[in-house]
Amino acid sequence: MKKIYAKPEYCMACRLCEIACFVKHSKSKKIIKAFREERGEFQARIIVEQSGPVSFALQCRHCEDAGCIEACLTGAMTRNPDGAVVCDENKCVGCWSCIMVCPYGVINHDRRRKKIAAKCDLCPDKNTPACVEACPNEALVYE
Amino acid sequence: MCGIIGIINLDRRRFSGELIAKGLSHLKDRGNGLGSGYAGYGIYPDNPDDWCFHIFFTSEDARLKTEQRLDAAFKVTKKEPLPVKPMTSVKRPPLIWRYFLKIPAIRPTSTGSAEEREKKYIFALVMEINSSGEGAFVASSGKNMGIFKGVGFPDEMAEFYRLDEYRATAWTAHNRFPTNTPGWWGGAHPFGLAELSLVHNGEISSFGINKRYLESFGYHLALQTDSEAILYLFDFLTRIHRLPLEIAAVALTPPHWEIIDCLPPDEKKLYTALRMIYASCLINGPSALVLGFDSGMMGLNDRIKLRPLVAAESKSFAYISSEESGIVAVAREKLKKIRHPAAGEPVIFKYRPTKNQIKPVTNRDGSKTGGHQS
Amino acid sequence: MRHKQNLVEFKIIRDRERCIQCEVCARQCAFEAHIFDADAREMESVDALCAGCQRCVSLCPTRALTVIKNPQEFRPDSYWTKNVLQGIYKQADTGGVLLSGMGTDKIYKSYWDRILLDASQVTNPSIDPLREPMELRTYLGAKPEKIELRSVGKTRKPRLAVKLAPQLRLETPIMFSAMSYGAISYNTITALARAAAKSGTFWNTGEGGFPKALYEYAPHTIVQVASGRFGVHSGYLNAASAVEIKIGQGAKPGIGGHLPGEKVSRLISETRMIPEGSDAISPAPHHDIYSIEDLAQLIGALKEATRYEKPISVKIAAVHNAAAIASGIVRAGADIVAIDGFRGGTGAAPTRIRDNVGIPIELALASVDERLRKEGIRHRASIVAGGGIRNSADVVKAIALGADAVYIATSALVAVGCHMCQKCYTGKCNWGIATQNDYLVKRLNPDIASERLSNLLKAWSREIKEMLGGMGIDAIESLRGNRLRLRAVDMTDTEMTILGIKPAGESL
Amino acid sequence: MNKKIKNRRHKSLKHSGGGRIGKPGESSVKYLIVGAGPAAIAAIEAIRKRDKRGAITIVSSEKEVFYSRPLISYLLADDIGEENLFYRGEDFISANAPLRIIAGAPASSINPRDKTAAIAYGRVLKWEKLIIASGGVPIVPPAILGAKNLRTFTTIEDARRLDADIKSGAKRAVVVGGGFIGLKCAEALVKRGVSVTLVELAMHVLPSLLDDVSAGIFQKNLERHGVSVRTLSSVEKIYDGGKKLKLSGGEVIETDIIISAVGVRPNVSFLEGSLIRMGKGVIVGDDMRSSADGVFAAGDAADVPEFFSGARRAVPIWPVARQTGAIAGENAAGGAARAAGALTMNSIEVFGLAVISAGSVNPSPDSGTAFLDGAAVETADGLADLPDGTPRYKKLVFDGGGRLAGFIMLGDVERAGIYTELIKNRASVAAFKRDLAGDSFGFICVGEENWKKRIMPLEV
Repeated sequence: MKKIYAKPEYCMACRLCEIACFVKHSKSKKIIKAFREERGEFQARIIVEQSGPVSFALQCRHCEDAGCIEACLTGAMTRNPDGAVVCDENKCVGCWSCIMVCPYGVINHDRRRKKIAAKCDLCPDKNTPACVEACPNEALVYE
Repeated sequence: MCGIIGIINLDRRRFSGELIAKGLSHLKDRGNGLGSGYAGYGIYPDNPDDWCFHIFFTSEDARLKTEQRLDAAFKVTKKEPLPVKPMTSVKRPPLIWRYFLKIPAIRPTSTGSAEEREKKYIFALVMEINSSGEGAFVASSGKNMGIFKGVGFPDEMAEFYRLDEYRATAWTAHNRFPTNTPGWWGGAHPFGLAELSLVHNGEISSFGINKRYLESFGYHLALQTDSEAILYLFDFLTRIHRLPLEIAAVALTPPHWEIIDCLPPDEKKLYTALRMIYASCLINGPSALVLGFDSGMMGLNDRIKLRPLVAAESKSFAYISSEESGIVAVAREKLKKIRHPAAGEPVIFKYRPTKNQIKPVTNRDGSKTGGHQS
Repeated sequence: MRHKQNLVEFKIIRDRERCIQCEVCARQCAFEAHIFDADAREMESVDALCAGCQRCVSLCPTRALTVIKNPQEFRPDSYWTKNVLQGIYKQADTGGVLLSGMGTDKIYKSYWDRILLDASQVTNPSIDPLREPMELRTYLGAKPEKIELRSVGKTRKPRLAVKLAPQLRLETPIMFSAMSYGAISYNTITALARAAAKSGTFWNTGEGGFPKALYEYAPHTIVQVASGRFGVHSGYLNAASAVEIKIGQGAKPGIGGHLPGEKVSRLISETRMIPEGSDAISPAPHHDIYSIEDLAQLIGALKEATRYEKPISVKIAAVHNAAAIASGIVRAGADIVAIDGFRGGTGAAPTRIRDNVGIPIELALASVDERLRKEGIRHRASIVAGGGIRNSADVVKAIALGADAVYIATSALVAVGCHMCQKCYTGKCNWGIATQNDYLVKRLNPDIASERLSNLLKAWSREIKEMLGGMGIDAIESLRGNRLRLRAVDMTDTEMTILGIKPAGESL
Repeated sequence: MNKKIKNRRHKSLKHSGGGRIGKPGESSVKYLIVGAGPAAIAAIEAIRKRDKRGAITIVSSEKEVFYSRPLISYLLADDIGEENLFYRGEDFISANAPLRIIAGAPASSINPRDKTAAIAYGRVLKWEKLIIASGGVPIVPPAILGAKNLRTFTTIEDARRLDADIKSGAKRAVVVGGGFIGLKCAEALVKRGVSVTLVELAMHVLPSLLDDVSAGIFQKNLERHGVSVRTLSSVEKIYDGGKKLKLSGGEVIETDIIISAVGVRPNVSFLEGSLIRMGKGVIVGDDMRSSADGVFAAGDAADVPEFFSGARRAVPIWPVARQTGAIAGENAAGGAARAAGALTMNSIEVFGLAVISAGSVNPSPDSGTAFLDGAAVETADGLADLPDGTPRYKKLVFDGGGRLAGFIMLGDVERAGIYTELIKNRASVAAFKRDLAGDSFGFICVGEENWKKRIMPLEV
């Protein structure tokens, strides 16, 4: 299964990946409209971690032993055939048990339509995830 | 595309100029009547040891001035106008004289064998006359050989120079379609310098660097033509750098790196070194030539064979020409091997050692015949 | 605070419609020209701090930014121009020497742009690069004037009798010129090294020493011995493929170099063998070369130190007496003469020197090539021309004028992101090239940069092959020094004579 | 045995058609699992990983199987429909065949020696391996035991009854117990227009999850949404069948329904006399084996080794049910898996205010856990409210050895899982203690040696 990996030695913490992820999961999918209308309504599903010059972008690792799948009360959090851990937004009731156990803290709550757990879905409709595409320095790779 | 043809009698028996004239006229449509010419080896059996200069003069005055120079530099054994047959179709021919010259004892200032010193002397004189701007041009300057050329069709030149009266052991000929330089008697092929004569069909795009390289060694290219440059390159490599003809051919038309890289180590070093050292001798662009010299004749194509060249042999003759038709037209005996040499592959024909000479005879050009070819 | 004169060079224009306050520009600008005002939730910018490096413009996700030369003009004066006045303001402010990076940007005649190439029409056909191999392979080093042969075995096969001097083998006649580790970042030299290796050519360490971790690229590395002797030790000399004595640099002929102490990190101090944090000053002259025979001695010493296995190059700036100097250098035993034209770049040089000292590479190259040929020693050294080579046409013209190969550096930097803001000496290069700042060096990813550099070389090489084919030439040997294939436009007779080329319109 | 009694097909388990419903005379099976909740599901999945063919039978007292009990509050609140409750559906049964479900038939007794199990309607099943995953049953305080309007809130049936009460006009409700179930029930009732009074015995609601400060904020939010909260109080007496009740403080409240939500105890009454070692639930080791051979227990019904002390006690939370169920299943199928200690952790959002807390949040000498001596507590009060005004509170509890032992995050539960992981890994957090309490704690703070290998491409 292809996963997104980060290369801290090239991540310059410009946060363009966060912007791209935000736009990709916005209603309008247009950067200016998304920021103007939906900023603060929800968060990108990727976080740039930074400590001094060291930085990297972090999103769901689609773990083999995914604690979030175990902790999910509704069965919304499952692993699809190609191995990606995805949250079925119809089933999710927003109980945040997944947030309680995710060791990377890469699940956040999206309260726009209804409360759902929002996590990296590897942009299934794109052959390269939006964050990887947006990184100007190839500090994110999808392999 | 010019027509070129060379015929050599492998047994070193002389044959009439008619044969080469017939061959060249067969390639008539390769020229536009602005230049053709012949070079004959062994045509002056009576003066085998004299250097024979054929010189064009634009005026009587130019002749007299040049002759003063010749008298100072040589012992002139004979001087006479070249026998020609005035023709209406041959317009305003220059004054053409020939001189049989002996080189006075030269103080051994420069190194090398006596023969090399003589050639050096001749080289210096030819360069001097050709670059003097006195209106004199040395068409040929070899021993027991001569070049008959000018502005006109092949048959006109043959008739004008009464070629049928000459008999040579080897002839080369060229019918010209001048492109770069204007049609001018001196500009016709063959080009001659001491024993070498060259007929060339092609346009070399590397002329600029070949010229600058030669000039840095004292060559003076009066006519600014590719052929003149190629002739001098051969002279430079074989005479000054004493390289065997096959190596000189590699220097001028080296194989591609992708081929050199696959050669066995020793050969690879050699070819790499040749391309490095003689980079400025590389002739680029379409080219097919026949080089005449005292002991034989060589045909060579450019390094990607952008011009045709054919070689053939029969019992006692060998032929090299830009077209097979020229050879077939003149071949008296059954042609054995007809082949098209590959790009940069020299075809060299040398006189066979004659049967009645037991010990090897040193040819005038220092090479030996009859014995084991060193 | 004392009023600062009109020194605002650039103007930052922000399109409020497009700006989404994402702060990318603020995070990317090392000159801190962009600030986010939290409570007003607005992005603001300070024109005076802007260096015009376009980093924010190119990374802004909504293309909301435009950075232009400050349109606010001075009183129009064709003699006391804006640059002149600003130079005086700055010096009146600081009393210091004006510094700039890159090559001179003043309006001097470019000879490359006035030289035209020949092509085959009818009489001599072009050679089709798609069908015939076009050979750019070049050997840099001393060649004998004559080949020495010996015959071998029964068949008397000819073989090389004498071993040739060491050569550098280039698959394309383009090399990366000297840029030291310290002036530029570790990632940048890694990218240069990788690209050189991938493209079968060479990169030059410059006077910054050769980091051990890059020794794997040694077969494609030329190391420099400059007046500062930074990082020079026997391992350094023997690891590389060639050693280049740096006498001068096109951007600052006659003067030394100065790498400020704060840029000398631990790794740089290790590589240069100087204390960490100390200023790395390379003195103007080599203090052991005060006349030409001292150079001969140094060349000899370097040859001894490398057991005569490496070509020794000598790099000079293109100055008035370049031809005679080059002749001296060749006679001193150099295998390669590198000439750096006055358009050549630098990390830091006094602006006045960068803009007024040195001569164009085209003229220097032509005169050096001609002089060496006249003295019959052209074969004893290869000529490498550098300083302001911008594209493959410049390369072809340089080779036709007589160069064996060219050095490029500014073009290489531009390929990996440089935007010529000329502020390299500040160490705040937002593109991660001319900097040692931990935050900034990451911005140049050697994987991307090396690919971009090898793309550049590949592109230029293909273009050179096209141009050669057009001239009916299929091997670089026939272009080198072939000035007949060049023509001049808009040049004086003297210039054409120096360049050894005819005016356009004149045939053979 | 009475042939006619056939298991009534219950309409609610829309997907229960598959699998053979218990036929009389079927007497022996390889794996018998009592219970159909998360522990049972995890056990089935674990068994099938090792034993594709061994027959499994599920015995469940409830008619609905494989549904998620915590979701009944969302059902009652009309947020979701009944079909959303089902955690596993139709395909789960066929995917794990042979799997037989005997629903609505509570187990009545277990004979570990003969490896038999008696279930309702007198049927007896022989088993090789038995997994007790019967979950928990609600505790009802004696004072309200007799009330006619008494309700509990653990099963789908309970939700349906409350739904019926509301539909038949119930306007007032008293929820006894301020724990997880009580609060979610109260929230659902309020959403349905019922006015609720919450009675909590302890100092504050969610006594084991919150501390006084966070509970204060939490209770203020409850009151703001119309729930009147009575702490340190209990129901003393009920009058006319529960219509009126008197609290310990003397206050008398009229109500339409009383909901007992004071807690849950393991549903293990059917094990009396089985001689299996019991605490509150079936005492098991970290391999989920009970004292009887071949008998395992998991989920709310088991007393499992607790994370900090290793003491056996009930840790009735969903993730523990999944983990212990999986271990029980694996070991029943011949594995030798060992469970990590069960760590108490909860995530609850009531009236828009989210709380996540894990581990030990109220360390006190008498909390009986030796490790806590020298525990340090750090509360990050003064955290700015969230943009939408939600108050924020963060409390961290460190054990004596520089490790994180517990935390409470109220209002902003962002990235709580990193803290949970730190507790689980017993990681030393001394190096980044200050960041932990701060606002921008991130995964990077756990130190390069930890994050590097997780995010970098595999150095091939």
